[in-house]
Amino acid sequence: MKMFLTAVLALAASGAAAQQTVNMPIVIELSGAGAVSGTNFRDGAVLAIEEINAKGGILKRKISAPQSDTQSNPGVSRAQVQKAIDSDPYVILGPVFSGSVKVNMILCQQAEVPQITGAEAADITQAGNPYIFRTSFGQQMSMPKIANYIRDGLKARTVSVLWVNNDFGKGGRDTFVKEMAARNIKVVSDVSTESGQVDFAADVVRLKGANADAIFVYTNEEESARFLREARKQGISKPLIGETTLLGQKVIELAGAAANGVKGHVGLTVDAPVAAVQAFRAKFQKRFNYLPDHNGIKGYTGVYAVKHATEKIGKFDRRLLAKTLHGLTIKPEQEPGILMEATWDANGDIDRISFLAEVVDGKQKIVQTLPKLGK
Amino acid sequence: MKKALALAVLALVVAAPFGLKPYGIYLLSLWAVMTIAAIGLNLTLGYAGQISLAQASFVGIGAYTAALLTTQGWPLGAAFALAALLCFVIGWLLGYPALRVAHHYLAFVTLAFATLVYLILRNEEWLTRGVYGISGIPRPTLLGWSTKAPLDFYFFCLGVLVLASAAAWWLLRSPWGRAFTALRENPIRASSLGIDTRRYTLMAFAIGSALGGIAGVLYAPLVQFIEPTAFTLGLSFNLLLMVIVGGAGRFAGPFLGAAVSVLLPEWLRFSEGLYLMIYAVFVIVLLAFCPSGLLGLAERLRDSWPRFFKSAT
Amino acid sequence: MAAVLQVRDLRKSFGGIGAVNGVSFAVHEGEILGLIGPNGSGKSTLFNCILGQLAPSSGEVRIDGRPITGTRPCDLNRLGIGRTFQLLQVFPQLSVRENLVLAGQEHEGGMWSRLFGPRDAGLGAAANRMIEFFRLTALADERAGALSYGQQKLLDVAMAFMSGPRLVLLDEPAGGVNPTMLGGLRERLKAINQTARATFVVIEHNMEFVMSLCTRILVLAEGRIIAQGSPEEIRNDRAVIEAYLGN
Amino acid sequence: MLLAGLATGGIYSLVAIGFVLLWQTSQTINFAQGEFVMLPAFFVLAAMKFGGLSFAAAMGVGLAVSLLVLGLLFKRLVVDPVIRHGVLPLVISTIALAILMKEGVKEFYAADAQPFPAAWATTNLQVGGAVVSVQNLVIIAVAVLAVVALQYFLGATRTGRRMQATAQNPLLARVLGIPVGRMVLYTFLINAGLVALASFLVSPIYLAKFTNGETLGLVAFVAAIVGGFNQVRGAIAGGLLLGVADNFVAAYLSAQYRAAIPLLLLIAVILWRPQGLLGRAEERSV
Repeated sequence: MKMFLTAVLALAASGAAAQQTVNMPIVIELSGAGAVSGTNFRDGAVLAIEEINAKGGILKRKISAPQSDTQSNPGVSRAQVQKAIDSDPYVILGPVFSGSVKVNMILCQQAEVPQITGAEAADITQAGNPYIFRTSFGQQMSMPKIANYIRDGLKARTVSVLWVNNDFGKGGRDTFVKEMAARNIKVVSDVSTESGQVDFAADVVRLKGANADAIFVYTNEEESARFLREARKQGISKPLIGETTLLGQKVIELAGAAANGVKGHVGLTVDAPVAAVQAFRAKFQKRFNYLPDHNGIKGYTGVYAVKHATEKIGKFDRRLLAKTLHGLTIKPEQEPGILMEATWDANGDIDRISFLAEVVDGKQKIVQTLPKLGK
Repeated sequence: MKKALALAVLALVVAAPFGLKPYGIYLLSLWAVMTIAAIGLNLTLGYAGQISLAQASFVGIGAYTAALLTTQGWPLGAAFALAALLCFVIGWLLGYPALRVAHHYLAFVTLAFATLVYLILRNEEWLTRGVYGISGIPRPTLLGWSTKAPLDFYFFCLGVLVLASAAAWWLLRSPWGRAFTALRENPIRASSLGIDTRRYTLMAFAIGSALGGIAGVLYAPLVQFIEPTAFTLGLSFNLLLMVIVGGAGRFAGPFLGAAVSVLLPEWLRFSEGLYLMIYAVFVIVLLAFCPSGLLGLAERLRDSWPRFFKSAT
Repeated sequence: MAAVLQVRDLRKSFGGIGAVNGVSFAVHEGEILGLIGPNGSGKSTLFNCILGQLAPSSGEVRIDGRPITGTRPCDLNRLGIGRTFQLLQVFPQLSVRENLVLAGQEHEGGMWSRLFGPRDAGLGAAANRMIEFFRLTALADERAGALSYGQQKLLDVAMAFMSGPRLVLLDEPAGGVNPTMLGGLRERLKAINQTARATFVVIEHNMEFVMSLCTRILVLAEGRIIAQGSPEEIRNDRAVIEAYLGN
Repeated sequence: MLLAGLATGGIYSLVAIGFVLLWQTSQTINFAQGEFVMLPAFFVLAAMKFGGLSFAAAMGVGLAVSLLVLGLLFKRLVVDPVIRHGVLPLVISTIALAILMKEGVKEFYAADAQPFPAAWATTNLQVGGAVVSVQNLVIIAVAVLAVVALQYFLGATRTGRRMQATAQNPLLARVLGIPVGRMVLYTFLINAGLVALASFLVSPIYLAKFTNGETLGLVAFVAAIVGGFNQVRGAIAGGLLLGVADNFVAAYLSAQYRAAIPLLLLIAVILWRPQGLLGRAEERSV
């Protein structure tokens, strides 16, 4: 019985069979709490795939990308990734939710399939998995930049943090508190909220009570919008600082006027003062007739990164692709689809220039461009 | 006739995984694990008539016990023992409200208990690593037989399922089984015949919960990464629907109910998001026409067309 | 010898209405005591107070001299007290034999001995005897739900005797049973009374059944005993007739 | 702060009253009551998006559709066929109904949250230093209005009294010639009206999302039980108590265990005073 099993696994791993297409399944959140980010990521990837296929695909092979929905549930995401692995994929795209990625990245690692994720939780790239690659900053990259901004930009001595009590939120909060301690800024109040929470009245009262110089908000899109509405309703005057999610397109749309005045660090944004990004934004809007958020860029650039690396090594070899991607820097001049120069380090984290932004009457305005951490 | 049917199902279940890819094997293992938890719930709800929406919490407790122990090097056997004991005691305590209140109140109490357990699992980070969950849960090696590969682990789950079902079958065939049925049918009459309704109710809760715990101990190595959101009310509702759809108070109910709940989404995969809706409508229609589930339906068909069935078997 | 059952000044009121107002009586071994009285005279309430279904407001109940007021019904059963209900209550899903085994299985031994003991808790033979005794042999393996009302009544009474009780309280055993079976039922009860020296207390409206079965009769009206004596004395006691016919 | 608590309390009371009414008249435990509050908002949004109606017109359509679907159809298609099998199967079928509604909205409308227009000013008032939001005031006012109207209807009008009779003792009511079937239907319609009202009040703040129902449903149960399961007044008291307690705990105690408060209250009440604070014990016939 043991011999039979090894034969099955060997067949699956090599993917030797000659196919006309290269199989890159998208396993993503199309329902549940992560529906917003997931849909954006998928559409970004689909846009890139259509463009690449139009130009003949990668090494003369068209990309086929079957989609499956993880319902933002780790258990379901594990099953779907297992199913995708069974279809002998070259690369797996997604998911975005950190909780799901942590469940299924073990599978990709065992099957030696590179996984391009949109997740940002810090510990994903610290588990020594050589097959996981981010398409946006991990929390441990973006938090230092925010901390510097709070210390230097706002000159705040005390800060409060409001975060969503799930793996995404907790990871961000822990990293943020560490960075605050490093810059001896006192965290005067630490408010945990529920994923899917609807009533933030009490939390706002607590924040007002703490009266910190600045308030750092780290929650998912819908909760951020509800919080901002409640904050404006109770007349919070202190600056509200956030990460890419808080200044995302969806939050601005949901929170309406309440989003104005929110500042924060944005690793990826469709409003970035970069020509390629603006071009992407226009193409995306024409194709899917809705404004993309930062997850759209993640999906799009993720696919192009795979294309560039594969063309660099000249053949479809999963293990080699993973090795090549580590330490690789892709410039827009070499690969327009990458939009902004990006470097992947040894454990799969990505480093790019990033921006400080502020929401001004319903639009995200870039205030300052921050250099790559590496340079 | 029943014995032949049981053996046929067993043979099918043993042969089934060979033709399948790891994803299919994963589904079958999940079916085996869920059936164990459903057998526990069927005992509490189907046989003793006490509704519990807390079965997911016991699966959670079992899973966390296994995860915490095996990641520290303890054998899975220790996890089985500890989880079963822990869930038995907690199940016993959870039984006390059942003695004081009518069914629907009990549903709320167990619902509240389940949500509380979820909060504890998520917030008590020192014990359960909170929202980060626990990863890298090893699969056991049993007397040299490593169950790391999906196929081996499936047979391991199947073995535990067979053991659990045998124990449940034996329990329900014993005087206890009769006492449970009496407790469900008519507690006042049962107590006048000397049946200590208090103790049997508590026992029903305790054993049902222990089986939930055992299912949890298997679930942890199956998915190798657990975090609190997997054990919320959704799972309790799912298990409840499994018992009801299969046929509460019937031995084979949980097996059939689990199969419908785990495998149905696959067959209806083509319908993308619709399968949950189809499943929900199916449950409502079933409850309206045949509250005793699919098995009840089968019995009703068999009774109403004796000629056809008699001649066929 | 001491009274099997002794009730001393038992009272039970539901929010001011005195259902049972100070009832005292005793029952000795081997007696069949009839309890009659118009509807609403407190007969069933008295029963339920004795059997732990209802907690009496005051007064005391003693079995063989030991106070048992307020003990749980299941513990009373272990002390050798059986009962039947006014409304027929058998377990329709279980077969006749299963019903009987169920009725006896909890009487002695602990829970664990029942789990690890034989499947029919050693009561198979006793059940068969009871089935023959009550002439239900043909229906032994039928589901109890499928039996006729009269047959179910017989099964209900038989279940009360499965644990070999010393005292059985029967609540309208003749209710709804057709006359032909009534005679059989009376013979069965008399036979058990003689062979097992079992003591009965019977609530019954069917005067002919009561007069022919019981050795002594108590008459209850508005929660108080208004007369007691042999069946003949009671038949022509003016107070009894008045209570029934109302003046 | 108290204001926010009362506003949330008001919502909980509305939902709890509907829940209690359903239980009193037809022994229906509606586990989908939370989803009932979520759905009407989507009826309005759908009316605006597909029907192209103005907000006010869409509100009217939304209310009508809610009465039809959540009142009439719910009774005819779900409750009536299942109730004859007893309370438990009905509890389970309402669970399935809740899943159906959530998935339905997710599939046919939208998975993510939708902004919901507010039918009144969203500005704030500066009252003696403390900032008072108009929305909270409106919610409290409308909730109080609805409760008073309901009490008046039940107490003073002929139909209202006949409905109360049906609630207290359906058998007796039928004997007295009250068309019990119609009375029960009225309670379902009232419940549908109440949940629709709650939905219109709460959606502008909470945003319309298909998962909103879950937490709301659970808290409405707790409010109904804590207040006394068979008392409309109890439901109001329970709702307000929970609303205020929930906010205060979250603000001053630990926010992480915020959701535990209604649950601990529930278990405590059920164990020590099963009939609730104001309710009367339900006798169980031997």
